[in-house]
Amino acid sequence: MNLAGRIALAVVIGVLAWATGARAEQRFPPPEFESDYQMPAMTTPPPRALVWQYIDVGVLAVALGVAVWLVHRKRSRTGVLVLSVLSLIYFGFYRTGCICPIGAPQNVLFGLLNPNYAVPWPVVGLFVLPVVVALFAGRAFCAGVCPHGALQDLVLLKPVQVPLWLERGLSLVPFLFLGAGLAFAATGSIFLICKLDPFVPLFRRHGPTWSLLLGAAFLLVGTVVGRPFCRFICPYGALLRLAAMVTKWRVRVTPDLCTQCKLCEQSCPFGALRQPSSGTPDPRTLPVERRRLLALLLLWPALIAVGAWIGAHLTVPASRLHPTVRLAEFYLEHKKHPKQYPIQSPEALSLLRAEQTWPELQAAALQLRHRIGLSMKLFGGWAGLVVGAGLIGLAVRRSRTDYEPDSGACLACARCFESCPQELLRRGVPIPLPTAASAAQPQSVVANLPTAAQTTNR
Amino acid sequence: MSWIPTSLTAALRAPGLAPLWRSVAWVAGLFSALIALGLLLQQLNPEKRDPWKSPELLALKQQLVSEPNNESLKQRIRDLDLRLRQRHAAHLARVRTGRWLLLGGLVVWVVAARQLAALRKTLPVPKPDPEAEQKAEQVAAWSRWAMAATGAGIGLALLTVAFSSRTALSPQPVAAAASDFATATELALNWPRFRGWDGSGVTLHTDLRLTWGTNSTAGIAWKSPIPAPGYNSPIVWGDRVYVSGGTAAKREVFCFDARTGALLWQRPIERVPGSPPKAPEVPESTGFAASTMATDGRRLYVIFANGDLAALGLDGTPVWSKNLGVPKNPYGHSSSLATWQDRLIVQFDQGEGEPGASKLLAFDGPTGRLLWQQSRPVEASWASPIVVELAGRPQIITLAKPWIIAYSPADGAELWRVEGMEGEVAPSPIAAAGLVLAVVPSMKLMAIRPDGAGDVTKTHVVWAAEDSMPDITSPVANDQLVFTVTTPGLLICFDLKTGSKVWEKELDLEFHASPSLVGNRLVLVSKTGVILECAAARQFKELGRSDLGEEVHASPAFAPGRMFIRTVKHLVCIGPAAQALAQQP
Amino acid sequence: MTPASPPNPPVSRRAFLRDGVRLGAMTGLGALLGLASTRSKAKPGYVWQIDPNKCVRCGNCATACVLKPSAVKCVQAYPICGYCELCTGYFVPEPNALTTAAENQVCPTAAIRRRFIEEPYYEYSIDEELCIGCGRCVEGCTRFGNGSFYLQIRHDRCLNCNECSIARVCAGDAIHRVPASQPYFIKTTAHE
Amino acid sequence: MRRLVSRRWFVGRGVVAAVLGRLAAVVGAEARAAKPPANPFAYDITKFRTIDPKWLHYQQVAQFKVPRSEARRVAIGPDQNLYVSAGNYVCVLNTAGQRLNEFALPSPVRCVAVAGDGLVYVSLRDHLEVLDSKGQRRASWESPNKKTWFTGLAVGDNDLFAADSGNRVVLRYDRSGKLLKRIGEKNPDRNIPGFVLPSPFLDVELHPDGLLRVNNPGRHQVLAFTVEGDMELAWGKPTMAIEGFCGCCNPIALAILPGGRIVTCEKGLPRVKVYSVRGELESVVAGPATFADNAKACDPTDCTTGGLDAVADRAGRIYVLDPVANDLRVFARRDGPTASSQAS
Repeated sequence: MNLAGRIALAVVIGVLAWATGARAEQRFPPPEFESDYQMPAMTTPPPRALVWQYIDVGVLAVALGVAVWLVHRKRSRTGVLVLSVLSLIYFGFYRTGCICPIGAPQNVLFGLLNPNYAVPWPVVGLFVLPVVVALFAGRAFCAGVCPHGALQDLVLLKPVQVPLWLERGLSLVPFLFLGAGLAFAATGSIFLICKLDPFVPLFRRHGPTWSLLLGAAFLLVGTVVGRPFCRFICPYGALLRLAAMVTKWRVRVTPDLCTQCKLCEQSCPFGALRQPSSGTPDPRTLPVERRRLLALLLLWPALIAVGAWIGAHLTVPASRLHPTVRLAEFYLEHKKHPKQYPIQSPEALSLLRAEQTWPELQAAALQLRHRIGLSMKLFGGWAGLVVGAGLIGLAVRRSRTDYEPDSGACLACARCFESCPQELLRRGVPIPLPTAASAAQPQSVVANLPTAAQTTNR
Repeated sequence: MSWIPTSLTAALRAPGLAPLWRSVAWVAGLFSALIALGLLLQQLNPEKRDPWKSPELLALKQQLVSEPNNESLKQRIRDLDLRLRQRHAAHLARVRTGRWLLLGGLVVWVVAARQLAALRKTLPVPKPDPEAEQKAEQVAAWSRWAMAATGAGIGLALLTVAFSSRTALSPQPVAAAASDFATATELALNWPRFRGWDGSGVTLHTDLRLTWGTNSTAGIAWKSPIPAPGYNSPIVWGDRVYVSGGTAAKREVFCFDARTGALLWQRPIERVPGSPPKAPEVPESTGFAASTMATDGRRLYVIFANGDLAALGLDGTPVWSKNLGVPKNPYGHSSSLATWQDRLIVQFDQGEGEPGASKLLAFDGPTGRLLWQQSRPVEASWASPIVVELAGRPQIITLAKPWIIAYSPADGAELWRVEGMEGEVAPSPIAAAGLVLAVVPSMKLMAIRPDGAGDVTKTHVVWAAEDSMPDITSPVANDQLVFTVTTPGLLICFDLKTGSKVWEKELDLEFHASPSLVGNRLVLVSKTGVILECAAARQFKELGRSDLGEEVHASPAFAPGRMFIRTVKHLVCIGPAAQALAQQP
Repeated sequence: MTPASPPNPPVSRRAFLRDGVRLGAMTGLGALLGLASTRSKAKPGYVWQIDPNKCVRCGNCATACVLKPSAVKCVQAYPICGYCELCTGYFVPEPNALTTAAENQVCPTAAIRRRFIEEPYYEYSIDEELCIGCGRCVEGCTRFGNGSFYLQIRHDRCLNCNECSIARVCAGDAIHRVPASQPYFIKTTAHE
Repeated sequence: MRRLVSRRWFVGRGVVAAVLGRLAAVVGAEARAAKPPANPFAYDITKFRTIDPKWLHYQQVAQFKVPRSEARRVAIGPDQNLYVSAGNYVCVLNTAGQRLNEFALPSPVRCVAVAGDGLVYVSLRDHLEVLDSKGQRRASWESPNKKTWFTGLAVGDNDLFAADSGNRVVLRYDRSGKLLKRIGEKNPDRNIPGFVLPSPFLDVELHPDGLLRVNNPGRHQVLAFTVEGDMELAWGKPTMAIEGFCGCCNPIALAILPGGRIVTCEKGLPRVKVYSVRGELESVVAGPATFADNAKACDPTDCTTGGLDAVADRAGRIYVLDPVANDLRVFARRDGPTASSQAS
């Protein structure tokens, strides 16, 4: 009998003891049977044992370690691929989702703000570990540990490049989604991030039709667009992106000399690879850029204010996501335009409850709406902040001497390694021979080498 | 793990395998697509498969209720039930396996497609790009716009959401508005309108002394003068008694203390918007205040012959007032008011049946707003409407020549109608034992089943008893017997079920007041003020009489331990004297 | 240039900035952990459960769960069961006969087993494979009986979603997180 | 070319799925917007909630609150005063609901009965106490049984009958507290079926004909026993229809009208009915519409919180105690032969 089983038994015994405890003697006796009838006990199959949650955290930690090793030391795309398959099987299809690091931020915030929900340690672990790793070694979690990422990565067959400007524009969405998710979780309205998760239903092979279809749609788009969810939706990804921006060890195409052969240019399906750009600005455009930057800096607070203002006006619709407020509104609506609901229908029963507990319900709803209004203002402010920061980020000029991944956007999938001749040389892997499809290719490489040398000597 | 995968991948990516991978990918892809489609269809309408929703099964079970001993029917139910549940189980199993198959198919497809893609992968052919920098600038500019656009777009979307949503949720209490009227129990325990809460003249307060012999005033608790004339009957709410009175000069409402008879307040109804400056001519026989007031337990309502309609608080404070126009009515308006929930119901019949003249109106009690009105195809009438719960629905029953019509108080919709009213319709309808009883003046008594719809003259008249019938007073009934008394004093008792006459009795008295029932005692108050008490039984038996020595035209009102009678000059309270009352609850 | 060579000045400034931010982030996470530790005293976590005293048997449990059939099942609290011959949880409001025939059963999936114990007592037990958690039997038992039938989330089936989709639509607001150490409500109604 | 085809194929599938998704979403939305479908799982008893007026021969003439909370049972004394057991008290009310007196007891009072000589017999859960009319404690009688659960009392001129739900038996004491008989225990030889009590609602009344009337809720019957414990007759049948008793356990309480007709109280569908001595339904005093709170009490908590109790006075008025609303309602016959006779 395994540990889980033993714990299960313990729980059952505990429950029964609790059940047949203090109040039992009050119970009106059941019939005394003359036949030797033994009254069966109510079975109470226990939930997934606690150890398993700690085991999950352990597995996560190990997987993260392996991922970091594979990306930074071993620099093996194959390895990452294998790891992601394993993660997909364990975290995805075996553990079927909840609670996963993507949803964890909600639990953490909810736990901090809600007196009768204390965040369990495993959840804290799930939340913190990937962030810490990202702070030091980039988004190793996204690379090969997150089942969502793994799934999309596996179905990516014919990557098409999303234009960089679109990429940047859409990169705002995850931050806003994160803000919204947290704003709603903080007030206990709804765990939006979990509600809208497209892949967990697939892992469970169960779920409402719409979310199954959503997942399918994401996967289909994912066959040609690299990891659409990770790049343009995933709120936890946004968090990791922030962390990875300041990461200590960045993911590089190659630790060796970059010959600027441009072979890796197309190799990143996630639009994370950036071309070299001379840090020295063009004197003609420089004043324009300076002014733009200044203007944006001045505009920033205004943006935040506008956001907060919009947020404030979102209070009413937003609060409807909270069941209590929704019921209160439904009740009032019903009072205004009465409607006959069928006997014992959920609507009728909810209205009955509202009727019986109206004053308390009203008070609760109003208080909730107040709190939700607050969090909506904050969300709006955050949105303004994000937009402003994004624009400013674009306005400052970065200088890159080599082809290298944008440390925030890079998912550390290790694809680009394979495309770098230097890297292949270093690892002693044979450089793929030119196929008939591209005859002109070797010259081009050779042709580029000297120019590369010049640029480096400049 | 370094070399195994690489060599493995190398092996799998032998160019020769391309066709194989392609065909595998196609097969697996099509397979998955089909399964997915199948599952989708299964997922889209599961209801069809839920055994508990099968209309066929439900119908069969319904049928079984009507024919409980139909063995073959039972067998059919059992077979169908089994079949449905087996189908349900099969469906679940199918979906379960389908999901695994889909998963498998997709795995194969992904593997094959990846191999295919890998085989097709060719090294890129990068060309030196002289204007890379300019391009970068271009992209940077576009990026700014893209980002701004995203922000703006989302902001606008949120704004539209924000300003397209309204809410009713506010700190004000709403439940208060819900019950701005007395409950049925309250109404039943009081005397809120002409002849009691349901207009039947039956009181629930049965423990009271009605007569005390002829040559004393022992039974009279108190007797107070009413400052203004009026033929309307008193109404009672709590320990207050209300009557109205009026002359061409002035029309008023009077409030008396039920215990002591003290006149607590009187409120003239004046400056009514639209009221005719000069009061109309009305005959002495009805006067200005023939209609009895009504209350919904929160407000008092009063109407006068000049068409003035007013609502007062229970303490006399004016709430609203309006004029309905002077009714075209040879004797002056005398239909009494009725209420339903917080609504005031006014039967306003006039003229010789010209279209649109006669109306039934419903006003919102708190505001006086007209909620609905129905024009009635009838001539002027003097009967009062009753509002009662019959056949499981609230009904307003109205009498007028030539129609008996029932309306729904909620929206004024006509429920049913019966033809046959004739003459000058003054007696009011009553409801007893689920039947509606209507007197056709001095001709007949009709009993109608109130569960019909449309013109039910042919179908729903249970019985009609032709006999000498009242022309002023209304009938009264318990759930076995009906009693009618004519103006010249012929008292008749009918069997409620059959309409057959049980007995009749010539009384040497004249009656304008309608009879009342106190428990199993019938109470009649004669025009000369004689209170006659007799058994409401299958034989006539006089239980007692007393004399008020004053003319009486109005019907009595009742309260716990007391009866109130309006004489031409006074309001009289029959019952234990005030100090005796003090001990009572 | 080689990786070993010192990076150009602007980069180093950036590097310094990055180190600073990273340090801030780490301290932030540390603070979060501290806060969490004060709040969560090694809580064994939570599971969703139905409070039978708030449950109004609206039928959402059968339809709203992400699982089909639902993870909510009817349970039988034998100690408070009356073992009635006429079980209003087993029979339809007006049973044609007190037999196990389909037309008499209230359960849409025939998930209740009726077993004769001794005159006049019958045992009623739930077959969870068949039960869909619609609560019709619970309504009958609660309305007329001792309420020994009641709905519970069965944790051998429940996926413990972070966002329970039944709780969101529960007409009685009966579904909440409970400590995983006491994952079930055990009815012990004193009959008074 | 194949590659293009295959890509189109991907894209095509994507579009199809998206379209289907939208369709599903729209359909779902409409389904939600349209008027709600009847709950397929509804356990519908609405038609039993309304009562055919032809049975309603009684009307409510008064209603008053019980001055103490947790009212359980009501009895009427020879002085025609009401004795209501509520919480740890016995409240003495006149028929108008005014509190005349009040006796406090150490623990919750299950039921109460008043003897002709004014002695008040009170049952706490597991023993009986005898009070005089002033509430002074005269005696305390223990029960012979373990897990005793008294739920019914009746007192005659020289006997006291106590219904013990816990042991499913009616105990007959003499007025000095001596146990004389155990009545109603299962006994095939005397063909006594035994009481079936899914929940503790065993009541006993002493009928003018000298027989006891005891309800057997699990069997939906009213039984008549001689004081010697012989079963004389039994009537009542299980059905939701008005003339029978429904649910798991009904009737739950009895009262005797002057003239011997029997008043029965039911829980679940709270109903108070009048039966002839033979057990034919004569009239319905009041139904679920009247006891709305009580009817609701069965949901969401279970039905053992509901229940009613009734007594009848000399004038034939029926006083119904609703423990949920914690009030008493007074009913009198519409065509009352009784109504004229003065009460109190």
